[in-house]
Amino acid sequence: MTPHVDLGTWIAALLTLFALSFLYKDNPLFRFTESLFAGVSLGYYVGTTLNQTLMPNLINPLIHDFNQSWDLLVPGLLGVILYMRYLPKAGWVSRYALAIYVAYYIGLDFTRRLHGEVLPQLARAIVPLSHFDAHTIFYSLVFAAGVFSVLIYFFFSKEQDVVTRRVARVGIYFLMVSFGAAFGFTVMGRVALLIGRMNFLILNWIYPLFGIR
Amino acid sequence: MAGFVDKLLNIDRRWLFLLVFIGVALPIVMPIGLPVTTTASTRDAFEFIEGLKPGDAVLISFDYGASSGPENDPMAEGIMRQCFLKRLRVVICALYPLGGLQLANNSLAKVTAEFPDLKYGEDYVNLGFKDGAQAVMKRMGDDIVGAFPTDVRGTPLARIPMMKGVRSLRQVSVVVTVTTGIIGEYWITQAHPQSGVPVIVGPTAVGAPKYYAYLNAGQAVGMLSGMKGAAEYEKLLAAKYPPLERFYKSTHAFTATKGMDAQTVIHFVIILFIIMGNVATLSQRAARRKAEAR
Amino acid sequence: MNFEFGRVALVVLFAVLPVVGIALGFFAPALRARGPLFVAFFAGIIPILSLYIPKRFLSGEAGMRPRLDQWLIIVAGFALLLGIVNVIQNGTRKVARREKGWPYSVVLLTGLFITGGLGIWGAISGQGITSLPNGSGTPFKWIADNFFLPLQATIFALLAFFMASAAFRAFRARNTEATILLVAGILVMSGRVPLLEFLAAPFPPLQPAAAGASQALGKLTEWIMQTPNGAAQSGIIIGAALGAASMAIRLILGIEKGYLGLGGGE
Amino acid sequence: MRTGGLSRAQARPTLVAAPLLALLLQLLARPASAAAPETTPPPSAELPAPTSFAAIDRPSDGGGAVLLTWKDPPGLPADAAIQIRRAVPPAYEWADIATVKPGVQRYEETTAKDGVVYRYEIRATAATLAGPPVVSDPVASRDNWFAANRTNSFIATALFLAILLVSIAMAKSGKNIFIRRIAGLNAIDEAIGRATEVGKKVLYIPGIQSMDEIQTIASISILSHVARVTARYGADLDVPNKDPLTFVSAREVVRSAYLAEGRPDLYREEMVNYVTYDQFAYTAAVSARMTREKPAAIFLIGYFFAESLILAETGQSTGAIQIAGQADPTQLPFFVATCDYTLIGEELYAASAYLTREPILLGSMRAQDIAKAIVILLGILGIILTSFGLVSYPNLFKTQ
Repeated sequence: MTPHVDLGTWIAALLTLFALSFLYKDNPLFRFTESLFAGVSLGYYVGTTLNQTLMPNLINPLIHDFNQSWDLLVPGLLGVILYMRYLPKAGWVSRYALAIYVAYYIGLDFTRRLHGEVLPQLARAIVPLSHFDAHTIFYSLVFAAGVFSVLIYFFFSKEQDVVTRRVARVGIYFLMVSFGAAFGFTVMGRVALLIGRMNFLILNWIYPLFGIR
Repeated sequence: MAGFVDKLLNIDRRWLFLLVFIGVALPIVMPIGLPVTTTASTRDAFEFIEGLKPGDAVLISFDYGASSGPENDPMAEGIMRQCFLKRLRVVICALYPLGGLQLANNSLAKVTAEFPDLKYGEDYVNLGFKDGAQAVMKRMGDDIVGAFPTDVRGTPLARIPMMKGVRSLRQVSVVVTVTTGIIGEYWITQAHPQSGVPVIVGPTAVGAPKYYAYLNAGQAVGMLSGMKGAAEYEKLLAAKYPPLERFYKSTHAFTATKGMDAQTVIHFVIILFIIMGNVATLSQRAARRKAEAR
Repeated sequence: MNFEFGRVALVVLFAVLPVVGIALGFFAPALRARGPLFVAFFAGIIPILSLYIPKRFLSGEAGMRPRLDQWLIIVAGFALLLGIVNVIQNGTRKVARREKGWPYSVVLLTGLFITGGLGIWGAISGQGITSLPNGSGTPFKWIADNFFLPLQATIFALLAFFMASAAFRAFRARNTEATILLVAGILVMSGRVPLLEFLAAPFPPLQPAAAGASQALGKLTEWIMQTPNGAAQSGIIIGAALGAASMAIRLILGIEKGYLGLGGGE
Repeated sequence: MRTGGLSRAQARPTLVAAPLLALLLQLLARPASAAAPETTPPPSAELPAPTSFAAIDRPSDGGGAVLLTWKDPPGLPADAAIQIRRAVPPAYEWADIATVKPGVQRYEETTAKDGVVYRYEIRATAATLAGPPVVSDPVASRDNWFAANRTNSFIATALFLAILLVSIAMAKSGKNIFIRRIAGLNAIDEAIGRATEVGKKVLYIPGIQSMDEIQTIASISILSHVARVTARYGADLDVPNKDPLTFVSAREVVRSAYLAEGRPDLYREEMVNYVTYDQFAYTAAVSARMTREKPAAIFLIGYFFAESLILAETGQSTGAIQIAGQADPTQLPFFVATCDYTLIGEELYAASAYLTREPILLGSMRAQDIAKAIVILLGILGIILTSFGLVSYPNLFKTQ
């Protein structure tokens, strides 16, 4: 089978090797790849946002169906005056758009904090400890001890007396087990990326290049 | 001996890099085929989708980028294959700005090529990407057209037959968020409590530990965590669907199960590194203490 | 013209009010800070009230909140591209003044203008940025698939290497906390992959024992993740959620002004 | 003019949210779905009629829905069904709405138009037989002012809002809000002390994010404390920056710290310096500086991403005391494994509140602690109650 690797794969393979070169030493090829990535990803933002959000949700409705979507002029204008922050004198005008944008999203975020996080987690932490069998001890007792000791660890308004200091110690142990678990999972996460790239290099670039398989 | 330990501890970083490089390359060139064991959270996700009836709507949200492709792609593609085999109505969208749309398009094209008899607009639809993740979810809770007036190619949703019965998230049987970072949490802590739609989350391994708290509280009905979660799902799919068993055995393309070989080797290498590093330091400290004692 | 209550109310709040504020702001500089905070209050309070008040004027289909959600999807699109302006400013300044590393700015700006330009062309020509009607990909898609995806994947793939070297050279069980962390980490790592099967591969007689031990290790890892880790994560979530809720209230009520670039006093 | 049928008291949303009582009331008011107790069915050609039939406006919704609830009569045949019909008085043409299987005993009728008065009728039907119809009182659907199903969330929000505003008001009025000294601050002072003894540099890295990130702001306030200690001890301070805005704030804070300690002579402009905007180039440059100058104390406090691994590893190889701090948990495992001390999660904010004594920060910290105390008390009370049988107590906190 004649070795056939299309241009796109060549480019992707070379960029992958340039990036991996950082492992040997910080070098111009890596800096080139990094800058290219920064530029292309910003360009990708432009293309995606323009085609997938601004055209279908703002521009087309205004052009084709103005009577129903006349009010979309307001978010459009707010979006534009966001950019006035770069004007030296009239920069303060952009504060209105920034204020609406930041306040709305932090307001929406607020609706999930107590309603979607604190209350459901509190409901879950309330576990019956009525009968002492292995399951209750290892699942309910350990769980409840973990949640409340971690909460007491992050309690700052009172000096830690003898009891709270010991409970906070238990809290830090629970935190350390969860950090250890997070560390173990992170290993798998990072290595997965490398496997993906090596797979591409070996199976999509080297093998076809030498006509293997 | 002490000299060797000192040299070992100050070894040039690049030798360790070489070891990792080989540890990943070998299993790709010479697959070992180690067994994969399934965990409860993955089985729950699998059973939940198995419990759906043909025609039920499933929303698969691509909330990740190429930086976690090898973990998330096999999850998204595995679940898509299951939904297509069960004749569910699959709605695809992407809320991750840095590449979500690209991965949604590529995965969808790849999987639909395996199911030639499926028709766009009747069995599956791709809504594309939208900015403002939390606002999009809130809008989809009342009315999907408000957030996605058209599909990825610009066709108004009113002209897409399968979207007739799917007005908002309340008509969706389950949302599968394949995610890196925080967008998966928005689905679980905002979209689920406020619109009632059940959520299956497929986080990267880095993001998975936090989701166990949401899983415990019943805020998610199942989870595929990292490449291992994807490999487990492939095993469950192969056990239930013979056509998929043949597919996963014969395909040359990357699968999570194949990736697990290299994962095992590198996990072994890193565990060895930690133990050796600590033993070397202890022996170095003991040697120094002995030298001071004399 | 559609004058549903929701749209009109939003236009008054987020168009008329700011215009009045800006007009007054030209004369009374103090208003330049207070005006945005006043408008921000409404933008932040509508989603929260709508959670508890189902009345149609606020939460109904023609109400204020659903329409505000739709508006803010658009504003989010503009906000995402904000960072590009100062990247272009820095880049062009660096190239103009030949500051250290200016060739890399040229590479960055080229990548940005080519990819962004193709994206803009896709929007103007109506081709879009995915595939053409005849199925072949648009040039934007070609760049995204062959430049953007591999670059993003590879730069993050470097982390596996840094992780490995840090594991050997820096991860020390220097105190009780670090010891618990490393022991838990090793346990979870060996329970998440078929490690014992891998080690027993060259010794067939050991394989059944290895499989059994691996099964047990897997169960232990599941317990560690669900109970001790689940409990600690739950505690962290509650603490972080209260912190974020407190920041949200301070910002919406104008107590916290930093995000507008205003000092405490102004 | 408010039309609408007699709504059962417990289903009417209580506008005045009386705290715990409303919660228990709302809990008990939930229509019990348990079937009526089984009694011997009376033999009759006709089917028995359903009982306690109620038609009310569906609570906590945006209108357009009527909630029908009833109890299935005992002794219904297997193939029976409950048929629901509706009519608009005064013209009583009964239109079929739906048929519901026995055991459900509940139906949400969502085609109702707000304000229009309806009457509903249900009866048990089998293949040929039909039971006597039961007719509801007139009812009209409407949109409600309060989502009664979210009473618990509303109470939590109102309570937290009150606690926060009161705490901030107290802090602003100069009342002394106690915050315990975080152990990490002692570690910081010791590390600088050691650096001064060996005459080596103190390196402070404020993370790689800008000033819109809360963790960077907290890091700058800790930098101000570190600068005061280095000024007092006369140690050499070096603060490399990646973000331009953080760089400006850091230089401002270090200069005023040296002035406040009365040592303007020790302050040098290049103590706080700008390296580059690119993440990995910054990491490579700072790592090289670490190996070259071998600082005695290194601080990694602020928002870090993957570069934390390289910085912490290089710092550790130079033998320096390393103190890290980050609120976001992603990098904390690596910091704990490589650094001598780590400020974990909210400790970062507590440290900056302790140092700056800034009223809003102190007030917020106090309010969040009060809320945590309430969560702990409700939780432990819950465990006790559920252990003694009140199993439905956790449902008070479940949200819809």
